[in-house]
Amino acid sequence: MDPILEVRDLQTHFFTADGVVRAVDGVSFDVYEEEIVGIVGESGAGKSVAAKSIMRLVEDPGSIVGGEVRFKGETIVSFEEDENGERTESEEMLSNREMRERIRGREIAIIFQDPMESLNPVFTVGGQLREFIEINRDVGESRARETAVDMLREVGIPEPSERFGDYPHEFSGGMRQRVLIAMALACEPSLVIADEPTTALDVTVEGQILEQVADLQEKYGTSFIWVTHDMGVVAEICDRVNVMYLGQMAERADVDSLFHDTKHPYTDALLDSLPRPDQTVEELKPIVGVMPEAINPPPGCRFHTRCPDAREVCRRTNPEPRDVSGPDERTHRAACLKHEEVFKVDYSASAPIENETSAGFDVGRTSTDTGAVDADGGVHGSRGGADE
Amino acid sequence: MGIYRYTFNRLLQAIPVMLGVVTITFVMANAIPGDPVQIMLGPSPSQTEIEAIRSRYGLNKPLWVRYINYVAGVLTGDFGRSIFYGEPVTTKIAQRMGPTMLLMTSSYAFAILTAIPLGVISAKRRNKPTDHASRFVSLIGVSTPSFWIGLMFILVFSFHFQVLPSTNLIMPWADPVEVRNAATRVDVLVLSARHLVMPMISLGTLQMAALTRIERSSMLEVLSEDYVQLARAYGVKESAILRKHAFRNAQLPIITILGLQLTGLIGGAVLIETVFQINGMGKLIVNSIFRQDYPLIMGTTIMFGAVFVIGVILTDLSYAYIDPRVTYDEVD
Amino acid sequence: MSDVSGPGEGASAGPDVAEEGDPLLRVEGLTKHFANDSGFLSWLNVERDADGVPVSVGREWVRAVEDVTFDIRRGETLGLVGESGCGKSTLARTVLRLVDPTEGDVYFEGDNLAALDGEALRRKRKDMQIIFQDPQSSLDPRMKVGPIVEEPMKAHGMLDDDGREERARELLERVGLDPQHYNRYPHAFSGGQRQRINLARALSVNPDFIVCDEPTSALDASIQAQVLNTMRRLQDEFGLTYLFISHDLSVIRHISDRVAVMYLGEIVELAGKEELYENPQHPYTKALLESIPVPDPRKSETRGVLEGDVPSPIEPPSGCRFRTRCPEFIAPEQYDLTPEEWANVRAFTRRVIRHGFEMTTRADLEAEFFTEARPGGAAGEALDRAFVLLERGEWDAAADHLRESFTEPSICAREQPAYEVDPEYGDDRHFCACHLQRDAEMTH
Amino acid sequence: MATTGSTEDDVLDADGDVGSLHKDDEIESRVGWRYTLSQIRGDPTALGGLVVIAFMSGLALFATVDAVVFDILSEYQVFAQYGVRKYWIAETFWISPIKEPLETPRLLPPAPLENVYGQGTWAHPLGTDDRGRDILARLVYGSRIAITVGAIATVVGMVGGTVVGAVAGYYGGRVDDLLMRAVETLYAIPFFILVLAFIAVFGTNLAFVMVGVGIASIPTFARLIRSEVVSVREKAYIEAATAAGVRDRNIIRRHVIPNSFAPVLVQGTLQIGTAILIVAGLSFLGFGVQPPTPSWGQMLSKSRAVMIENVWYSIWPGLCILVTVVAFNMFGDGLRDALDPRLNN
Repeated sequence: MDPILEVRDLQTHFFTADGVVRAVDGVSFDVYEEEIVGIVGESGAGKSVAAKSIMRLVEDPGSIVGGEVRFKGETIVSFEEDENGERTESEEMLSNREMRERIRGREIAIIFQDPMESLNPVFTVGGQLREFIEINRDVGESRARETAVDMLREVGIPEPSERFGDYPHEFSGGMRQRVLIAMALACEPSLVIADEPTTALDVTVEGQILEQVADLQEKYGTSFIWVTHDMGVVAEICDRVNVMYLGQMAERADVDSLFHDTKHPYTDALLDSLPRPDQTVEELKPIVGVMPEAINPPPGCRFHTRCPDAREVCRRTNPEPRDVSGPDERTHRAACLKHEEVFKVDYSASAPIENETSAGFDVGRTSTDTGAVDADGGVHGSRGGADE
Repeated sequence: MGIYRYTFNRLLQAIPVMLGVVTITFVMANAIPGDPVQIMLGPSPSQTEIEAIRSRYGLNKPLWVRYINYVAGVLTGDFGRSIFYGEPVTTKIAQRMGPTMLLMTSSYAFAILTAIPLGVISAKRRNKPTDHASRFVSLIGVSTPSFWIGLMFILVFSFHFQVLPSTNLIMPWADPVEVRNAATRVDVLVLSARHLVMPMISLGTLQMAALTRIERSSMLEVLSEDYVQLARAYGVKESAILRKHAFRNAQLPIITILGLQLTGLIGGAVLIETVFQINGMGKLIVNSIFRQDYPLIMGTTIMFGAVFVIGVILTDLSYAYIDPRVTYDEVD
Repeated sequence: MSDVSGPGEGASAGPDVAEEGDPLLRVEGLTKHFANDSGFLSWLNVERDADGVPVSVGREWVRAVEDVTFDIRRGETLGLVGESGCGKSTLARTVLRLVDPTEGDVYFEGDNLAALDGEALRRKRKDMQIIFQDPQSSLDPRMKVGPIVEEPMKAHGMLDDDGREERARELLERVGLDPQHYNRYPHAFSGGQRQRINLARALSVNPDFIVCDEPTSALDASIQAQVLNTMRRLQDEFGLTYLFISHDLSVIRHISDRVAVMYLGEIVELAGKEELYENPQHPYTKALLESIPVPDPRKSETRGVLEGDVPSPIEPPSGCRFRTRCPEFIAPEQYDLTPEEWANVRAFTRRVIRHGFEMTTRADLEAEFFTEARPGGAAGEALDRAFVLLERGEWDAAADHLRESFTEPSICAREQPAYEVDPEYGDDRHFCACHLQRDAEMTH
Repeated sequence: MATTGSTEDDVLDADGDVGSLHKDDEIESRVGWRYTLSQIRGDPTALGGLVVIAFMSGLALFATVDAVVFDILSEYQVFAQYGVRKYWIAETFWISPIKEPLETPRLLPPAPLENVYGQGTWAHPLGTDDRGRDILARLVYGSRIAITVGAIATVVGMVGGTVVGAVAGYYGGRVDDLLMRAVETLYAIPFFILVLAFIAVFGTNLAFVMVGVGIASIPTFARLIRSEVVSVREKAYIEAATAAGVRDRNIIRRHVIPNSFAPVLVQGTLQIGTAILIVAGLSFLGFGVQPPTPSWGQMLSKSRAVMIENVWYSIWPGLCILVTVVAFNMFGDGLRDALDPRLNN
């Protein structure tokens, strides 16, 4: 089966006064029909920018500077190089008008993180919902209104026909996020991009929404890209997961093998640093240092400055994610040179980089000149030292 | 439902403010150094004359009695009599209100109608030549004295080209019989417009410039909001985003400012009436200051305060009409 | 206090407390109500009302914290967990007397903070400090790190200029920063580093007690782990006692010794960590634990078990505040209902109150809600009456009727719960504010 | 005991060039006076405004010779013969006809008058007015009046407004209610009308004009400062300082004032421009600066009668006002961009 969305080597940069921020720097992934794909990463990993790039919603001073995005045979992003190596947008790319009329809302819908800011405060909730349905489903006003009310009921808004005329400020945060989900599904797109939709919500409300989305996804067969920083949410809702670090993809796998057969040290470290609600973890194992800035990413593997498994070779080579799964397993990609047999580099012969022992005051400096260390290195106390 | 209660509340809130205005005016008028009676009667009046005036204006009573009387008078529409004209202050103000209101409303209309498109275009073409030009114009606009613009207009259009009259104002509703060079209603309207255009633009320029700047920044802010992004993400046309999704929100700060800018408009009106020799409230207050006609000064001050307060209430109400959040708290 | 006993009091609070050793902090019946002046305040802040003199329309009170009782032992970490708006931050500030309590006492090292004032209170602040959630706004952007760390010492007259600087540099090192950063401005630091500066400032006066108000909520997972580890290390090194507030059950589980769960201004459950997580008794605690997504695809079965939204703290529900959302709301005693019948009645009641369906015919509704189990007797009659009202289209009357018949007579709506439970894990007392415990309580 | 003199410096002596800036911190990074200055240096608008203000202030300071005074020194005509403009012979002291209005009549120029409203000559580049006073000299002197009056009026408003606003904002409650209600009542009388009423009561003395304009601008400042103080007071670092046991007065001094000052500075700069416009308007009406002291507004008022004879006489003073006010507005806008990124578009 072909994927409905293919993203290849996507690059989105921000041109600021301080330099070029490589927010998304060569990211590839696919979305198949009827699946929920997670994009997970810490703040600054570029996951939201990647999501917005798919809909070409990146705003000044950012712009998509490379890569390809294809959706159901339509070319959303594509570049070609002329003889001088100058990259220009290729002609097969959809025009802005085509994007607007054929893709946005109609084929791909988006849900933003902050439900409080995503609805226009001076229009009624129903009116906004109705307008988007009218635009994207070519129906008249009254038909759109009916659809809107049905959809509101579907996402669990009580008394939907009465609340249709209410303004956003009369809804709680959880209710507003339901409205936005209704908005996305009501346009009957093939793909919904959900950009941290439950981050601003309380845990009980988050639970309600996750359950609702899972049910609705099953019912409508819509694919989802679920952007989040929360590994718990990923485990809960996603079928496949992409782990992002500093503008690049570290690991791509089925959700189960990502958590239980982790192949990338970053994912591994991230999971180890999490406190758990279901069991008491006496010692957390933090990742040393801080994420470097995307304006000046480290050479080689981007994670090598904080990686417990880093070797000299990691300083030089920036690996792209490759399939490192065993013969009978499903595809599992990881961008780590320690899978020597796949990457064909001499990893084990290379000298290890001692990130952990140098976790005193220098780690931060290798990446940024803000100077300090967020690491709780073994320098000070009993607990910090007992990490290993 | 909410909007009525809100209106009622706003009107209620205006009462102590107006009372405060009356009080401040009264206190200031009574802080005049020297004896007002002397001022009224000129040098060396006779004792009986003084007594007569004192009792006529109630000046022989203690201050607080006079205050109560004055407030009671204001409440019943009696602001006392003008010393210079000998007429009731209210009559005088009623005569002069028309030109001032015409001038102010037309200037505001001019300012709003030019500023909003200018600001929107400026925001839409941010940092493009159009934007720079519009920003330059508005910077000059907020920095130019309105009376000087008036003088320059007179210089160019009245003295040099001799196409527009430089003095007076003709009310569009004036009786054609009483207007010189006018036979029909149309003549009156044309004449009125010709008289109005220069004062209107001189007075409106500063407001226009100030509003353009606010419109631009407000529009820019709204255009970066999530809900605008969302509309874009749902395939709404750029023009519809500008016209519908962003426009209404962007007008909220403008409405607020409109109310507050009234204070500048009133000040400008005083100057413009002087420049174009329009017999309005502004000229009335200036002349009564020169003539030390205190009842009239007090009356006009209070009236200007009332105009401002009413203007602010009106803008608040239109704000509440556009933004449902304002009246929400009032409902429950 | 009336017949309602708080979580800190057992059958006899006195000897019990003594048994456990003198608590460092004891909070008794702490209550905080705010005047709800939002309209007035918005007038104050918004320029729009150029001439407004607001008309007061009667005061509403936000009952942010209601009759909270607990104690914290020396050297332990008490976790306080709850959703946004449950009053946990207000509680923290009231405990430290950053806001004045409406009622109740806070005994800290023998002094009642609620009764202290002015200079005495200021001096007392030397021993108790606070760390805030927002690493951006908790450091004055115009002050360098050094003076920030020294400020509390200065306020309490500790050391001389040089001594303070030396101590500040040492503290920076102890919290995991470079002492060289003494002369930098806060904006040069990342969020995690700023929280370390906050820690250094709090530690500078050698306090015994630190309130941590969501200190890691704004941080990324990997940074959060670093800061949490540092905080634990410092607790050992400095002999600190923490009141650790968070909405994140995982963090609370990691850092706390005992855990209190708050809902709508009240503590609903308080127990030792293992006890609370492995043997939760309150339906709200259970719901929280079921809602949280577990970072393990093989385990997770996150379910949104709660319906509706948190009620307004201006008019909180009577009796148990959680009852409006509680899945285990107890049937009124006057009816003799099977669990199925009661469940159907409640589902029906809730839907009528929320106008959650279109009125069709009585038969349809009966079929939808009461096919398997239809209560008879008095309960059945009450339902009949509701159907009559519904058929007339009088939704509100029907809702009121159902509320009167089934909601208000319940013990959950009539009495405020407060019970002790036998702990299964550890020895710490287990307090649970739920009437389900009324038969199981060990002492009363 | 807790505070020493050095803290004040610690607060104000900020340098912004610390390391590379964290991305989320754009707002926080825009603190520090040195950083502010560097921002202004990089902003052509602000810089332009600053240059013009400096130039006008320079004129106000040094080229102060007023032809009123000058003409009694008619023996200095000899310089004029050599093309030296009268105003170049600098008076080094501050001539203030404002202070001695009674003496000024005798300083009026002797006949015969030369070059009345005429074309420019070397001695009088812009000609002279009906009393033979050099127009350029009067324009230049006008800059002194305008800037002085604008600045003093603004300082009066700023000080008054800061006191009222800070007290209301910090103490809140009843004090706040009372003060702000008073302020709002004052605000309900339109600015210009309030100043006119003030002049009507106290007379048209320039000092009263300055105070009047200042008082009329108190509400603007008070409201601004109050809202700033209220928002700063909500900041966690204030709460942190309270929790640390820092005394109230030290909190105000070390945290509240430095952090709420920036917008006031911006507003102050813009207000000088406004005050210049207001005072010009007053002078135009015949209030405010009284002849023979020259001021731009008064010159414009006078020019109305001679528009036909000398077109330029009605243009120059207006241009002077325009340029000066533009300069203050440009500088104020630049300062705002540098200090207050929230409003930076």
